[in-house]
Amino acid sequence: MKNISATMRHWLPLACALALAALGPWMSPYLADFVVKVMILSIFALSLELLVGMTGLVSLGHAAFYGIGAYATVLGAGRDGGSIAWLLPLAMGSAAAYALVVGALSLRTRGVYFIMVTLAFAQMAFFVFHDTPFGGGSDGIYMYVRPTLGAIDMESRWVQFYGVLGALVGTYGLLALIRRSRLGAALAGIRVNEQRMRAAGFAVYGYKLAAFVIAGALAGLAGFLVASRDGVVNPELMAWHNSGEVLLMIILGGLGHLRGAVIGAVAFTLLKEVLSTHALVGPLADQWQLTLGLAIIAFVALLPKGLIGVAARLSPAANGAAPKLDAVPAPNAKVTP
Amino acid sequence: MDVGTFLVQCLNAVQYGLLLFLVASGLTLIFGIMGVINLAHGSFYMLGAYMAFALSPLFGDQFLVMLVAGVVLAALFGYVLEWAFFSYLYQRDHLQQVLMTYGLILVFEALRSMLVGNDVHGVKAPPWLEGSFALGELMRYPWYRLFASAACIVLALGLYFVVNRTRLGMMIRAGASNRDMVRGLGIDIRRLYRIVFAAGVALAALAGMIAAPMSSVYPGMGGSVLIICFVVVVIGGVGSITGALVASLLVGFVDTFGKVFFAELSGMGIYVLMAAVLIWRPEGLMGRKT
Amino acid sequence: MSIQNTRTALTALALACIATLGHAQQPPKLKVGLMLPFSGTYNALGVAIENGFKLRVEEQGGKLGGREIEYVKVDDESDPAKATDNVNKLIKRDNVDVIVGTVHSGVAMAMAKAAKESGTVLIVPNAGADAVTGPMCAPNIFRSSFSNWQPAYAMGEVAGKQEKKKKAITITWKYAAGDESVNGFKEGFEKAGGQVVKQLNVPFPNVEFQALLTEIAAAKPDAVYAFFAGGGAVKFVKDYAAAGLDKTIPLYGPGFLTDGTLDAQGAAAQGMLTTLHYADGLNTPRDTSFRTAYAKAFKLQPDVYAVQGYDAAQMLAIGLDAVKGDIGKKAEFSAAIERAKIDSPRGTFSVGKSHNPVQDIYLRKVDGKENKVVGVAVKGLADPARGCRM
Amino acid sequence: MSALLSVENLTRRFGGLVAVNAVTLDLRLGEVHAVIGTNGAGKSTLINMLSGEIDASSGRIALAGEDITTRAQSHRARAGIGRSYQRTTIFAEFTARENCRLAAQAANPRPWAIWQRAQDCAASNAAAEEALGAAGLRVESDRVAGTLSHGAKRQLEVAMCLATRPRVLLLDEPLAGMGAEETERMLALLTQLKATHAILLVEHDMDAVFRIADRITVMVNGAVIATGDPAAIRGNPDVRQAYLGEEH
Repeated sequence: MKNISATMRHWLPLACALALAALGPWMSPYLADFVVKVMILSIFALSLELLVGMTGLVSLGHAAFYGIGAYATVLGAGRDGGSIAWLLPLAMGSAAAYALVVGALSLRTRGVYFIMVTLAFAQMAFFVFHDTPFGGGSDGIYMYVRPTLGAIDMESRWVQFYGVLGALVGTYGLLALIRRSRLGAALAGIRVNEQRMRAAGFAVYGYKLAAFVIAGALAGLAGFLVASRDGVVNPELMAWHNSGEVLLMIILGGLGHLRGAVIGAVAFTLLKEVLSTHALVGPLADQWQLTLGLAIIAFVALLPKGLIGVAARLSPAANGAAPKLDAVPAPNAKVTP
Repeated sequence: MDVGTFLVQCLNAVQYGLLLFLVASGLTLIFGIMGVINLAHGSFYMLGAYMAFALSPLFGDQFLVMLVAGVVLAALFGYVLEWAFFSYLYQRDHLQQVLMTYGLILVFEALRSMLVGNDVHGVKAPPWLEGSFALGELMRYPWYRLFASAACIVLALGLYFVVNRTRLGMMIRAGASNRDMVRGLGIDIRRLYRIVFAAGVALAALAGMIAAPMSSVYPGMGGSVLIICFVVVVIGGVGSITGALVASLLVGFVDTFGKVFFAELSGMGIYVLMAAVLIWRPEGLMGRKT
Repeated sequence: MSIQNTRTALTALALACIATLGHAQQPPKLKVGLMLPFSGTYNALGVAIENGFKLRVEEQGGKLGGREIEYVKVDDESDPAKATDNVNKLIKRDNVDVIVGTVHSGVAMAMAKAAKESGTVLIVPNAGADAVTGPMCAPNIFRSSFSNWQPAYAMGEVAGKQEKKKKAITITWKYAAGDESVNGFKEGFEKAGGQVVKQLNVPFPNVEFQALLTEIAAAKPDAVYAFFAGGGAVKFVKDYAAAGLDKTIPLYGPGFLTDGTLDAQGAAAQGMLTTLHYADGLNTPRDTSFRTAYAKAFKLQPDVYAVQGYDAAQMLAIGLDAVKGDIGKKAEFSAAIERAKIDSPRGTFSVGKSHNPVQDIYLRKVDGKENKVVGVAVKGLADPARGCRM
Repeated sequence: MSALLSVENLTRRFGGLVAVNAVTLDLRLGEVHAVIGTNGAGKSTLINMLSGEIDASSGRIALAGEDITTRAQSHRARAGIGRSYQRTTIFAEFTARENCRLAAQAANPRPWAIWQRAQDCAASNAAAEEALGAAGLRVESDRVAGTLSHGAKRQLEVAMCLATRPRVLLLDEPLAGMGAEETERMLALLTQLKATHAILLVEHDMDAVFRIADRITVMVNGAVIATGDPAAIRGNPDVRQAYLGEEH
């Protein structure tokens, strides 16, 4: 029984991806578009999960890397477009480079400081693109020709759909690998007890910085995809409420699980849709900010372990498995400064 | 830049810095003592500004009375909010605090929109502070700004006195440096928390009220103040009132002179300052080493 | 069941059939997607635009080009990050025929991109981003308002030619609309022989101006051109007066500096000169009848945004009339609007090659709570439409 | 025999307070060197400086002749200084084996090899098994650490330290809160370990200290007042007055 559920857990994500791939052609353009949007957000959320869920670093500035990835794509493409072969590395590389700088500085702090410092540095990136003309200023900038690679052209709806799906599977797979690897084990150790890891001989700062940079690069990937899909970028991509929302997604799904990030991205997008749809909630839809705010408070207060936590409570079978490195409760983020 | 202009700019920097200090001091105390990261702190600043908007027609030229009334209302509001909401956050981790107070911002903004609408409103300065005095041959300096600076200086001194010279202040300082110790001393920690929180809300609201005639009131005014105050707290060191004061003034100067000398990049000045402090002293100028 | 009842039922059924038949012969409703800010700072602007648009449709008996109108509303939240998703709701989910929107330039940029790619007709009823009728211009994209360049250029000409100013300082929020506006002013002013000696910026949406006012006082220019809107406009104008600068250095700006903000600005704004494509006190029959109808319908005084919404509906009506409601005939639809003289409350205007209004820009003076027209700053001003390849 | 870890004039100030004042001592292979003193005598600060958790204000630390005074904690750990904590710092949610394997991984980090499972690292597994065996935890190695008895947790704390294969062991009150039987087991373990390790033991249990220590250093107010074998310390009048005299 235990084995079956364990196997299922292993292969379920891949099965979902295959099902999505198979269903693609039957989706209406709007639905396909919606799915692409949620998949990009899932990649973004997964990248933050590496930081918050796996390493215990609560970053409130993750949108900066998303935005930088998107801007790098558009600026790199210029007026005549460019190849995915170098635009994608450019986007991920730029995001990773900024993550290296921000990480190097902000990881000198911890706990509540870290939260504030990451937020402030994200705001700084926001101002760079908002205030200087090279990224088109506050209105943003157009990408006139979407990236291509041989016959693969992001202009096509289907390339977008399957490209993003592939990127999601790749990101998920990469993070799953990291989780079971020595890097993942070390990050898990750092999350639980950083002091002990240092005493054992781990260069903790380096590990955290590595996680920060990888997370930044993956957020840059999500940024590349969103820029390729929309064909236009603007500084709002880096606004701090985007950092807040992606943080919400991973806690909504369930912290400490990769699938939690994906579930959270889906659930949060649907929640916002539902709360602002007149047909479903009537005149309350005009006050979606209020209902969303209350929903967030209620959710975090009542279900701190997210939707996965609810599922686990409902099915005792899932609880039977011995806790392992990768089945972890919320991180011990409370550090007294 | 001639000497006169330079001095006026310094006055501008000090005045902006002191206003920031009022907001940031509450934030840093709440961090330091309760260990709660409160994203909704900017909303209290907004609350104050909107109170000034709502109350000033009622009080007319009794501006000081209005400030007192506003502070009392804000403190009451803070007291109730601590009891109804924030007291549940102490046992939560920072991540949950961030998200719950983020939710609170949305709620506050929505309520503001429902109650007052989304228009921009000006707030009149009291009649006895209208007008300005000559400063140099061309420039005039508004009386109200001078009043605001003076009020902020008085408040800053008062706060400094309360924190450093009174029994309550002793408890606050002890709480900010060692939470467990205060528990050990047999102080009613829940009451202390409630008082500190109410005071933090009142300070932010007071800053909002003082700022309202200068800045007008508008939706989302809390958000930008919040992030600048985060920078102030990071530079000054969590839990340190003196640090918050020094950092506020620094930010005031960097922001003011940044606008003058590096117009294009002025938005980034304070973040560069923060980065520099992080390299030099990651625990903040007046923070304790961990 | 009595015979009487049976007969009634049959009659009803027959009537129902006829009604359905009649309905089937009618063309299907035209779906208009209103993507406007229905929450947040720009909420009032969104409502004014919607009101103006609906007023015109009602005047036409609820039909344009013979087709009834069905509205689909989306709140754009003035958030450009969500703009692509929001506009795709209208294009892909609701399959609207026409999109009207929006206020925020960044959002409008994303909408223009999506509209250009899908071919859906887009009418922009406010956002002034130059790019929308510049590099992003397309046969199916129209604007019923202005480009940021237009009022600014006109103000530059007025400041240089009419007011004979030589040295000016510009000050703006550091964002795209501000940059575009300041550049427009500079172009007009320098063409008229003036010189912009300094360009000051304030980070958006910061409203702490005192340091820059001190700079202005120290530099002693002949004039200041400022671009701010909403809260920033209120505060800047008040601070400018409080610093005593209004007595010695005239403050100019595009109309947004004093539109909808005069209540809050009070005495500080009195006598200020601004330029815009609309003004109070035009007193033309067209404007008066519009104002009366609007006030009657919505119990509100109309503003420039209501006019822009109203004219968006006018432009749509002209295009639809030409193709008899078949909006699929894109070329004819566009051609009709390009040819038309649009009888707007602001005065007659036409659209240029890039589909931006070619219109008179008024010089206005603040008088009490009104932006009273004092004359035409530039007649028939067309946007240069830089970068438009159409 | 030469010292494996030697400390000269090590001092640490916190503002005006001198927590550790010019301490000189050395640790030798085959020897348990106990440091005793009242609360606040500076014992924990001393351990923290030796392990690299906090910087020394002045003085010098050398490991096998190499100056490591300014080296980072992780570097010292990899060079062979292992420490345990007074408050148990095991990873409560992992199994005992996983705890040790993770500690051992520090010596075989290869973080870039993400295609390899952490559990498949033979060197780490071997070190972990060895440490578990040495600490007498082999039968409990698959239990989740948080569910172990207090004594077993303290053993695990030491086992994690051993898994990093240190040459020097800095043990901060390993006997704290242990029952009689658990204490005996721990003392047996220490006796066995001292053959191959240089051990610094900070401990409050005086009976245990005098049973097992080969040398004892007594600290008062951050300074060393006496060093010597247990008999000499027992007879030292200064110590009797300053420390033992108060307790007995």
